[in-house]
Amino acid sequence: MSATVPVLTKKDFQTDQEVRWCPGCGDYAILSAVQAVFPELGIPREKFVVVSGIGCSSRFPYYMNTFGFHTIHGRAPAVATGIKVAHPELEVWVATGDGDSLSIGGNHTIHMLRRNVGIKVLMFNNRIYGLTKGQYSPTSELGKKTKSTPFGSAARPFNPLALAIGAETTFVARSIDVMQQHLKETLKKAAAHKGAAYIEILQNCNIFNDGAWQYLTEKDARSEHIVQLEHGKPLIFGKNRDKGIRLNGLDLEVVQLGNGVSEHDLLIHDEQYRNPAYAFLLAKMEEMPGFPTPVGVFRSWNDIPRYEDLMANQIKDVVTKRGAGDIDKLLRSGDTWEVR
Amino acid sequence: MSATVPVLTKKDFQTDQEVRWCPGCGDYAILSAVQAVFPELGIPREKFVVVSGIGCSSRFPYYMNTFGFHTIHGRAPAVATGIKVAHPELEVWVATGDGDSLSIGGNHTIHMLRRNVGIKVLMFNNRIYGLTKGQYSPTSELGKKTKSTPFGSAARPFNPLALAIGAETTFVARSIDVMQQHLKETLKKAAAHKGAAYIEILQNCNIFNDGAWQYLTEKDARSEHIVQLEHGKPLIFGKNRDKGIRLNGLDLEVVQLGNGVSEHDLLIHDEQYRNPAYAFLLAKMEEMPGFPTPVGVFRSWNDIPRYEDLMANQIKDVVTKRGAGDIDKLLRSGDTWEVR
Amino acid sequence: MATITDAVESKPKRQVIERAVVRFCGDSGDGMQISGSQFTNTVALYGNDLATFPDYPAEIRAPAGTLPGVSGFQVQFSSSDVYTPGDAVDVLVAMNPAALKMNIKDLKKNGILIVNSDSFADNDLRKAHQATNPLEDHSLDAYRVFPVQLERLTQAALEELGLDAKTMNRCKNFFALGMCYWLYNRPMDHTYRWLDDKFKSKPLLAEANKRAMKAGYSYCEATEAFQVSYEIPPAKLAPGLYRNLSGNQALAMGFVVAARQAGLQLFLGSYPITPASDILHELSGYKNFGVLTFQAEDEIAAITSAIGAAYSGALAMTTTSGPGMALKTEAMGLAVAVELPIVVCDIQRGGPSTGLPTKTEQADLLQAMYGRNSEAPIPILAASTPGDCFWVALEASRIALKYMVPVIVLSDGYLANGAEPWRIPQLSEIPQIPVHFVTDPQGFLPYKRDPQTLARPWAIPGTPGLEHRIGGLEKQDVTGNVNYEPLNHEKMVRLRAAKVEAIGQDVPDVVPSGDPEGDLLIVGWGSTYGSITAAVKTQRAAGRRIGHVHLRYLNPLPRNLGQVMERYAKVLVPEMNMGQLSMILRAKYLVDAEGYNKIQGQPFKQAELEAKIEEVLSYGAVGTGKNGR
Amino acid sequence: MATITDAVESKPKRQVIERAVVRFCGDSGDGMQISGSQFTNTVALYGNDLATFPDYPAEIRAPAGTLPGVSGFQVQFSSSDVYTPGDAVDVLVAMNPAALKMNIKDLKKNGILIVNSDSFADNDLRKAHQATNPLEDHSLDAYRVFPVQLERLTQAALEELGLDAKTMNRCKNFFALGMCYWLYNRPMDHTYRWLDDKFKSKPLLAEANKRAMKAGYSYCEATEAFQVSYEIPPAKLAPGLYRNLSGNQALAMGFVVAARQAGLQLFLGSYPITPASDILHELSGYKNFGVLTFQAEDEIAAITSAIGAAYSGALAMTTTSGPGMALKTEAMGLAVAVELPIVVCDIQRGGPSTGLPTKTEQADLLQAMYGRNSEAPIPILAASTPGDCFWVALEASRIALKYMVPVIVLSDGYLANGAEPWRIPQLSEIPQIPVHFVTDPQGFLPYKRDPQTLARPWAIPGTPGLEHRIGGLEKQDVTGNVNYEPLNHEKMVRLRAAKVEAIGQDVPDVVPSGDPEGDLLIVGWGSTYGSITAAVKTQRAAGRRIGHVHLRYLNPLPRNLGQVMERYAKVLVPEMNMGQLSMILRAKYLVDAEGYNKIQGQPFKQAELEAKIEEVLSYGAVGTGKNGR
Ligand SMILES: Cc1ncc(C[n+]2csc(CCOP(=O)(O)OP(=O)(O)O)c2C)c(N)n1
Ligand SMILES: Cc1ncc(C[n+]2csc(CCOP(=O)(O)OP(=O)(O)O)c2C)c(N)n1
Ligand code: SF4
Ligand code: SF4
Ligand SMILES: [Mg+2]
Ligand SMILES: [Mg+2]
Repeated sequence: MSATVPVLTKKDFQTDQEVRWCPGCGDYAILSAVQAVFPELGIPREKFVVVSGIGCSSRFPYYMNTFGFHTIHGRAPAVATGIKVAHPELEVWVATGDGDSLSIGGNHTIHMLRRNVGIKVLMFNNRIYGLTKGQYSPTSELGKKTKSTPFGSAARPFNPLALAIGAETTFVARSIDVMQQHLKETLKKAAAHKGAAYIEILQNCNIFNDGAWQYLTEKDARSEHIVQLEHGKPLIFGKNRDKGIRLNGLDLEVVQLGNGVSEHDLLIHDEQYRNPAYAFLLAKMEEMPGFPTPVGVFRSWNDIPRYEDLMANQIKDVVTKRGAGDIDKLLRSGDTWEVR
Repeated sequence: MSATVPVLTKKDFQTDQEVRWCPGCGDYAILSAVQAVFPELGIPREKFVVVSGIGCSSRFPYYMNTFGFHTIHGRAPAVATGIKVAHPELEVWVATGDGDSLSIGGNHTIHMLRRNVGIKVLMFNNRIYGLTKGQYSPTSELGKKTKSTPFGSAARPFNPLALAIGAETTFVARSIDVMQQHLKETLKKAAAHKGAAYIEILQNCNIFNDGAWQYLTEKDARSEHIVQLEHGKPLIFGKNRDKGIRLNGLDLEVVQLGNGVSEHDLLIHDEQYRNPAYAFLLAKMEEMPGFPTPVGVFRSWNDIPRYEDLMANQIKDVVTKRGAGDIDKLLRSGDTWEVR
Repeated sequence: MATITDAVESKPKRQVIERAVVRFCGDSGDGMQISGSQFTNTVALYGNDLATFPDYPAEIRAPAGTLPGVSGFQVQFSSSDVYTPGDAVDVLVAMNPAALKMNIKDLKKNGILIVNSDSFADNDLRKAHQATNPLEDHSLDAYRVFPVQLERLTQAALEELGLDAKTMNRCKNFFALGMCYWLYNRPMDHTYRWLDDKFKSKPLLAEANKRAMKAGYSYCEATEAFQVSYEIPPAKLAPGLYRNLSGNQALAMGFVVAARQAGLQLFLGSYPITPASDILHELSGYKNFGVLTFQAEDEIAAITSAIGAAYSGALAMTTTSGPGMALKTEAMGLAVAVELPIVVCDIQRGGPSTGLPTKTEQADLLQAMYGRNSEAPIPILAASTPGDCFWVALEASRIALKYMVPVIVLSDGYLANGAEPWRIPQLSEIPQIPVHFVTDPQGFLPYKRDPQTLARPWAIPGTPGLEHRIGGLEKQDVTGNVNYEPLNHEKMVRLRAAKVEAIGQDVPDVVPSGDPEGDLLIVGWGSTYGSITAAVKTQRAAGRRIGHVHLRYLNPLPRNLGQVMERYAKVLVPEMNMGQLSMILRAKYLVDAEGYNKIQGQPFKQAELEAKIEEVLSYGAVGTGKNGR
Repeated sequence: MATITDAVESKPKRQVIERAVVRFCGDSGDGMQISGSQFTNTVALYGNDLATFPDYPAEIRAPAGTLPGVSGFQVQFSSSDVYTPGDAVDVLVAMNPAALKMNIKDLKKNGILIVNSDSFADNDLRKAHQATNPLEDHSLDAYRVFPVQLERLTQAALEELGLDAKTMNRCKNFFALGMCYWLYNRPMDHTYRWLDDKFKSKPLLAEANKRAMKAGYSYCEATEAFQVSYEIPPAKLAPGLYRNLSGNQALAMGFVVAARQAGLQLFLGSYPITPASDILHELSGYKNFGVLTFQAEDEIAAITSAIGAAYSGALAMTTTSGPGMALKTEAMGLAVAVELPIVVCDIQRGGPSTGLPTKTEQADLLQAMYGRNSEAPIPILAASTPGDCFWVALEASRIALKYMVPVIVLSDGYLANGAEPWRIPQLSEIPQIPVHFVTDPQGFLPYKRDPQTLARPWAIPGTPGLEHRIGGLEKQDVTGNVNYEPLNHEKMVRLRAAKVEAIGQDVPDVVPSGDPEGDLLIVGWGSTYGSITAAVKTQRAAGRRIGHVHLRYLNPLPRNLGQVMERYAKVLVPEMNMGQLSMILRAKYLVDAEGYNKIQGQPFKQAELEAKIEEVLSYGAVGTGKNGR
């Protein structure tokens, strides 16, 4: 139950609070994956802090038996930054939704990411505002009919990963609620990343946006519509693993394997590729007609210094150079004079 | 002086207010360029609205003799959206700074851009907070020493154009205060664009961040450090126009022309190129050691519907289908009953 | 006043009574809001006066059968005036142990309790944290309990339709509804029609629900379960055409009508938040009225887009609840400085912070008054009933446009979701809202004021010759140029205040209901209207000399309010907060107004108020003199 | 009280006087703030008491020589107590026509006016919108005018150094400074040292400025321009080591010391805004004290990052001014709900909206009290002098940590930039701030309160066995679990209020300065301290019976304040707003407190206050009885 018991289990991360999501909600699967992964990270339970905003997804901390902070709508990245900067040794995760993270919280999200604060963001993307009962969100498709857009929405959506890459994020990944194993692997990779991590988790809201990801997640469709990004491996997909993605100049193309086209002709995934446009190209792939949706780690740049470390080092440096601050001297600094 | 006098001159756009920027500030040049371009657009003066937030740059509307709204810090894109949606026939321009647009106003900026509201944003990037006397901004370089970071900043900067592209912007451009002719041309292209336009204007704050762009703007350096993007033309630069940018797979490389390398081998700029990663690659070029900084139009996608048009059309459609709203019927809608 | 509970001893087959309070409660998935609304519409169509109170669980969905998942709908209906949904319940329908546990305390002694006995298995009891079965442990001995196998009986009724078990089970709320129709002798045809319309494309479902309802009705008829049924004759309402209207519907409709009366386009900038979202939903549906609804990225963009729309000539508004209101404060200051007309609707909910999103409260009054940097006065109106929301929307729009000011409208969760029969006005009863856009450049100055209203001119972009600049920096009187001179600043601060004060000329003098002078004046505002009115009526009938003033205008206050208060020995201010209006009255009039404060996320009960009135009138009623001064 | 102006008729070579007021004014580029500070430090080192008032132009830079570009620095120094920078000026140094135009009205009749006559060309006059040359049009006849060719004389003095004209011209402020040193018989060695230090790497510039200053001094000596010079002996200050300190410096230092006394790391989340930015700048320099300064993307991130830091165990704070304060309100509500200690500093400025960023005002008090959704009480402290900011920072931190609450500190532009001699305390005079992090899981419950302070335990992440969840939803008493029950909500609302009230046990009773009872009590708060103190002193000397209470604790108010007010016939509340504290006093105590309200972006003058006091005491002083009740 504490740091003195190093071997933790999934159960250790479950709380006594009733889980209050709709039956069938994709959030359950995500919770289960996180509860399964945390004990495997070799980190004492009390070092975890789970921070969230407001939304169905943001109830997450209540169900994680560690330190948790359910803050206000959209502000989790900023609260988390305060925690992480003040205590870099803590393991800070943010649970957020597409509305919380990209609508009201868009600015805090991109700033936290560009600063490369060592926080892991789990963005539950159900393409809808669940908690407020079904308005369209910044990831809802153009023309979407919802409670607030009965005649269809007029706003083009964000591509969350393209935005994150545009905001200089050092770790960018995508997984899906129903792909438990993949999700767990992705979470572990995020945990291993040093800087800021943004993980989009496609999640089904079966009440207000049921089937938003069905074209990807239906058992039959998965292999045809999803391509898994694996470091060092070619981009292959299809029920018979007979299709691949090839780079032609700057452009991607879907090719049929065989007939002279072999795996070697395909794009070999390199999550550390330093060309910044590479991950961007992958992120935009799903929008291209005829292309599969990539899941996995799009980018993982592990050598970018973290904000909190730079801050801490600066303090160390100045202390080294000037000596630890002396309050008495501080008070007496500047021009002084004695009155007797 | 009004719609009945179609021929306008620069003078028509000057106000009687004293211009209150520091002598030598780059803002003067930008003002001059805008005042020169507006009369050439064939739009009656009263149709222009210039909206701004707070900052030195945001004083801009006071000096433009048309409708102007100096709003609050960071909110110009949202105010402008309200104006443009309510009156799509108006020509709405936003004047903003790197702090106003990317720090406090980051969220409104990216949302306005992704919605493709037909607003033109002039972002004066001096990599500093000018008005509040010299704190670092989200575009200041890592390690920057300013009033608020006397030991150097710990935050990686945004690349404004990469962020705009990540936010799905349909028109993205860059120019420089001191390149008057280029700036004017760029403004005209932005004006001609139908959707949202984001124009980064590199601007010198000679008081708090003098010389921030000197490596680009020094007369001698310009041709070596700047590459002009011209639609349909190869990317050539250098004092002797002897260097070019070539695409090698996904990667860019600087090549020396001659010795078997000709213009035809170079990247030919296509501002309408539909591969979303193309403009992104160009935007990140300046960060790559040894590469010049591109100026000009990075992307111009003119066929994406504008938010305000979709909104207006939706109203038209519904009116066509249901007939214009009848207040009497509205009041009597639902279950009613008569009491006598 | 005969109620079911009183009438229980005599047992005629059909008994005429004056009023009844019915509550449906069950799991969020049990369709209680639907049963409640159907019952309401049916009694409304019949001509009863009524008031409703839907009680939603907290925003988040809870697992079926648990305590946090309980949802309820209460209606009071009567052959005479109804001011509240009723303190206590005559008939309680409870679909599961959790609902029973949460609601039983409100059932009157000897009241009728209909329970779905099919959902009292061990597992159900556990989910409701019930150690023993209340149907067996005698804890319900004080009530007339009718355990009904709602699930099995519904299934039996639907057998032939070939539906799956889950779908059949979903119809059980209509079985219960049918029982209530029998109990109060109401026809089912309205609900038939509604089902036909609702399930146009799924006639099988319409049929299933109809059969379930009919089965419930027949069950009562056949089993003579109740031995007695009740009749409540129509009320004597003012003649006219009526409909049921919730506060949020009324606000939405009010603004559509206001825009039409002003000849302007309506623009709503909003960000969803409970309990305000429905206004956004409603207005999004009014596209054929040319309504522009902009769902912004946050509350700040919501209000600033509205300010932009107002600048360009729309009737612009924004809707939110407490936390969103807090985010809009900086922009409200801008609206004050640039003197543009916008309407800000705050549908209050329990706080602080995220608080109790689905519960009601009146604790944003001081935020509305003072929640901005520096001196930034804004007029404030408050609606007192769901239907009143319509009129307040109109009046707020009128003031905003006439005086070129932002206006705040306060409603709350109780008004927003509650409904009442509303007499539909003739178009001719609705005032025109004159609006003037300046077009003449001659003598135009952006801050030259109308001498009577102190309003500055509205000069919208696109008007040749009126090009001008506005902004949030202090501006010179008349010219509107940026100006930092000390005396100009003081002048402008006082002008902005004077403009809000000037609205007082349009604010009607208050005329207390009840006694025009006496021992006690009750000053209320907002959704406490019904409870206070009911309590005052009863207390006056008991011989007490009480007046009641219910404030619609909270800033500026009616000009005669001070004098009116002096006509009573005491002033009592009941509020669902810690004493916000009373604080304002005390400061402004130095009157020793006493607060009666309930902060429970729930409206006052009539009985609570009556008890308080009796208490206040019992102590020192004579000794302390006028207002205790 | 002899002043220069009084002393003008007698003309000894050197005259001893009690006090003087000197103002330097010119273009923002003229170095007036530097001349002013140098002069101030020199008189301070000599032992005079003093107060300063730097008057910056609005944020935006204006073209040289124009009216909006005028910058000023005023200092009053004396051999006895100084409470304000002075109402009117004895010596005015004006570097150009714009500065002259903006400042001349504050020069006393017969006062000394030193003008840079080199900058009165037609062009200069035009920029200042002067039709005629004031040096020639007799408009200055009431003053003793000394036109000095500051530019040419400076150039002459620097001739040999080989500097360019622009650089030489930049030294003219030191010529003027030298003249003032002569006028008040002050040594120049402090300024020599400062120049050496400042231009360590550019000794030529140090030399140039020294020469210019010396030249100014010698100019007076040689030309006998003034015929008389003045001497103001040292004041009788409390013994100790002194330094000059501005309000913003004092706040910054106060928090560094508070963190040290509490054994915590200091975390500042801030977003730059005038006039608060300097606190961020100061604290960013204290890295060797382990201070973490986070310049956030906006004010919301600034405060929420501070809340995060507080949650994880830091002494966390945020600094801002009015518009930024408005943006922080939602997050303040969160801090109230989760009961975490943060300090929010609001350095008030003129409003509404962007308003007058460089001017002072006290109009955020009601925003601080009520500017949040629902009932979210927060304790509020206000500093009254620049040096007091240090102590208020310490006390605010102590309260936040002891009671686990957010605390608001109100300062303003006048305190922030103004400076006063400050007696440096011994470390032993500074209280320890005990802090307790719970570590024992036994019996730990996140909302179990300390019975005396009602504080909940501070259980920081990283502590084994204390894992728990907090958030902005209403929570159950003691356990902190999410809870929507009506009675629990009321209990929690009242507990949060009671906790703030409990702080009253630490608030010292007020003891009025001046008369302990009498005809008039003046109740003030914040930066009006100096003017009120000076006015009361003079008026009491004239025989009036006046007390003065200056409130440091605005919420909760001192427990005996009501009784104290009863001891006076009248209560006057001077504020740089429309009557915010007086509104609170009236509501709480039903006292007929009268407001005296000046909203000009400038502090009260002593004379204005005295006139008001006389006015108030002249009408109905006897008739109305206690506080007009
Ligand atoms: C300041 C504020 N504005 C609005 C809300 C209402 N609100 C709560 S959650 C939410 C959106 C949630 O959407 P998302 O983040 O996608 O979460 P989901 O429920 O879909 O998991 C909104 C608008 C709020 N709580 N606070
Ligand atoms: C709500 C709010 N926060 C902070 C400020 C202070 N402020 C004004 S402008 C500015 C930054 C300006 O930087 P930028 O946008 O880059 O404009 P520049 O002056 O450099 O042109 C800040 C922090 C403000 N006016 N309002
Ligand atoms: S509303 Fe949607 S997202 Fe929220 S709990 Fe229910 S299914 Fe999940
Ligand atoms: S501070 Fe910088 S940006 Fe601002 S006006 Fe001066 S030079 Fe220009
Ligand atoms: Mg969502
Ligand atoms: Mg800038």
